[in-house]
Amino acid sequence: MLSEFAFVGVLIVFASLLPIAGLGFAWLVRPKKPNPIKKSTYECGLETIGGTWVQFRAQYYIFALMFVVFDVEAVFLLPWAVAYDQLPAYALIEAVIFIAILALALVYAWRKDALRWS
Amino acid sequence: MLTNQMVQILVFVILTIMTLGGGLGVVSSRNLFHSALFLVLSLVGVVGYYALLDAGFLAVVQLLIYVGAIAVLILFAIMLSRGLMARRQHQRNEQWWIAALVVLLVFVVLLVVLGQVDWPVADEQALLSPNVSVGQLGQVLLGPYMIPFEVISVLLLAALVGAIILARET
Amino acid sequence: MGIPLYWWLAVAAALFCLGLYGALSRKNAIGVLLGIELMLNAVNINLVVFWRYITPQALTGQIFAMFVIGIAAAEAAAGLAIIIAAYRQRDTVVVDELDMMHW
Amino acid sequence: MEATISWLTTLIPQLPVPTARLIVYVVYSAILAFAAPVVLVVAYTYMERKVLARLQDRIGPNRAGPLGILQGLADAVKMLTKEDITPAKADRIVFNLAPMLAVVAAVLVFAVLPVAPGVIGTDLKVGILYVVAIGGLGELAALMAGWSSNNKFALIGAFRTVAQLVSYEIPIVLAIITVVLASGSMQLGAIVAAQDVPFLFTLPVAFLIFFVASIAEIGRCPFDLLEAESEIVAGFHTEYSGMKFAMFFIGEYMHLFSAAGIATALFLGGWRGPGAGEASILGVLLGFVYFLAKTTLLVFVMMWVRGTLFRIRIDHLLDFGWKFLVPVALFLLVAVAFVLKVPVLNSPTFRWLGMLAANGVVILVSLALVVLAARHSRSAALRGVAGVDG
Repeated sequence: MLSEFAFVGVLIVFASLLPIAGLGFAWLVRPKKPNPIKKSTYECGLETIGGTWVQFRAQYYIFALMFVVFDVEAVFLLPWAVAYDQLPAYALIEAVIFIAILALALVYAWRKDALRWS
Repeated sequence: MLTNQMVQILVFVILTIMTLGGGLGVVSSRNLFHSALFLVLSLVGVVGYYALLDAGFLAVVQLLIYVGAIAVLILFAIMLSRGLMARRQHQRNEQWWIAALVVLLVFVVLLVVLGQVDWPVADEQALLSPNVSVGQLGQVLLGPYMIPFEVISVLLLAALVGAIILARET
Repeated sequence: MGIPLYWWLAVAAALFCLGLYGALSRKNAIGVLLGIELMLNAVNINLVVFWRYITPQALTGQIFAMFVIGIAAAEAAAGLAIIIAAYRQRDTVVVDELDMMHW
Repeated sequence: MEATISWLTTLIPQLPVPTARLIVYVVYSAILAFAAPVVLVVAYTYMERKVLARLQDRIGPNRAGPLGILQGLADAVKMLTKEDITPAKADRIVFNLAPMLAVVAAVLVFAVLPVAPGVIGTDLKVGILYVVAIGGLGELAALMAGWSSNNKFALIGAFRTVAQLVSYEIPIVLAIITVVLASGSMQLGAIVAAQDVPFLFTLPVAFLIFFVASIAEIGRCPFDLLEAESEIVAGFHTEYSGMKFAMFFIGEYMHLFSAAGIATALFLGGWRGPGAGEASILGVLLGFVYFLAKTTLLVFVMMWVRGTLFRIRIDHLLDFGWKFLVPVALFLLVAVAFVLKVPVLNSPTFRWLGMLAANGVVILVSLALVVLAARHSRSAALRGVAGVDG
């Protein structure tokens, strides 16, 4: 009994050989003449002022949050969608309730302006 | 000649190195961002475990939710709390060695206890053909587990509402 | 399955203990959360292993693992939001310094 | 794949089946991981330049070889011989891992792409969810690249890229659930087999949502904010040069192909067409030709879009995803689920017509709502102006 993922395993090995081969070959043929100016951080030729860790807006986090919630809901909807033809009619109602609660989350975020990029 | 069992054991060993090595990185790395990346490594190992255990749907769900969603959320949160990265502070609290002792004790006890239990392993025939498809999962999810199924969406709604209230800039 | 059940249980126990150590020893709240994620995963491995070895015809193990993953997502979302809010209020995420609950 | 394995074992009878399987897997993996990326990148960059040039009334590459056909080769040599700079302040290990992860993630999608009848790496039972899940590794690569560069532009670029990717993944997943609902399977082979009438005709709204969101997922114009040179230099790969930059570039073009390929499998009937089938070598080849033709057509449309539309602003981009695509996709999902449970629609033809009708209703209702909302906001704006004047 061989897992259906066996091919994915073989492919991972080969897929990681591709960048290794590419980078390795480039390492052989490319010029290597580093100097401090080349290795400085790119900022239109000027040195970076202050640290890289400027304060980011929590807005980014809210989008990631919405994504996590919808992703989990999608994972629970997929078995429903696969089994849908074998399920009795009330499965539609169950799923509609599920999706309605999901839509409620979207409406809440929308009303609270959490989705606005200001 | 490679037998099926040898391949399975080889894969198991590689995945264990990934999972436990990643876990070790999570708790020992001084840089939080590296910690989170080690967590991803560990979780990808768990994806492999599920694939090896013939739980294909769970393997992909683990990859989607943990690696694709939760890990991104954690990395965002780390980047949002800016000063953490720059400050090279101690990552361990003062009681870490007590924690280490306790955890070591727990581990030894677990190993001994798990070894003594006589697990009611299913018979050979049942082990060969684990009989679970995504369609069956769906039927059970909308049948006997209907209430938890709906509750999950309520839970997620609650988590979202709470998190938006907390994380919004006022 | 070519792998003894005990190996799986030992690996899950090791992962759980690593997570426990992380959750107990980290100063940083996000570090604590990472440890908790490891522990949840160890539990999930056990659920799937028990399904595979002991009740391969029943679906309970997989369904439970799915619920655990869903709950872990909700936990991470809310937990990280609390950490971000605490960071904004107190400019720290060191657990020992976050003591606004006991006044 | 199974057909090839049994063919190999009949060709060399003393070959055990596991060994034959390993040989077939290794050969197909090598094709997917080495030949396919090189051919795809060379062919599609050439095509893109030519198409864009025509759209802009130019000629495009015409120096290297006849009709500039060797331009891709010239670029490859240039990439290889470029100096590769790692910034002094970068986190070296993560900085080097990020481009590798980007390429690996792009290759892994190919494993479940049904390119011809019976030719698919592994027809996973959860194939389409696997494609979405692998996409998450791309987000991770972007975050790793942006963080490890230790550069503000790269970091902001990574943030924006990931915000965009996660926002458009949801409409994609919802459109996929609609297709799964209609075909009753997540297996790509089964989804192709279910399309006696391609889902493009029975679920056109799902196709549009999927296609538009796919363009955003691969970060092409009009959703190419991450390469907004005037704002954030070159996005998360600002600090990358030489071969490491080429890795991101290769990954991007492979994503272009796999996005079009998945759309073909989900909505255009995959390799299906007159004469294609698993029975004969000719049928398989014909199927491969149909698949390539349909996929290239979709790629062409994406290039056409790039040559025609302008870049949209990030707030509009996120609004479009969350406030338009997601609600429409949810509505569509419910409408299609409803139609499939109507008892009268039991025969296949009625099922298709019913789904089409559901799509029509969704289009009409959402357009009406958009028009109403636009009118509302316009009159609100007018009232605001009048208030200031009065």
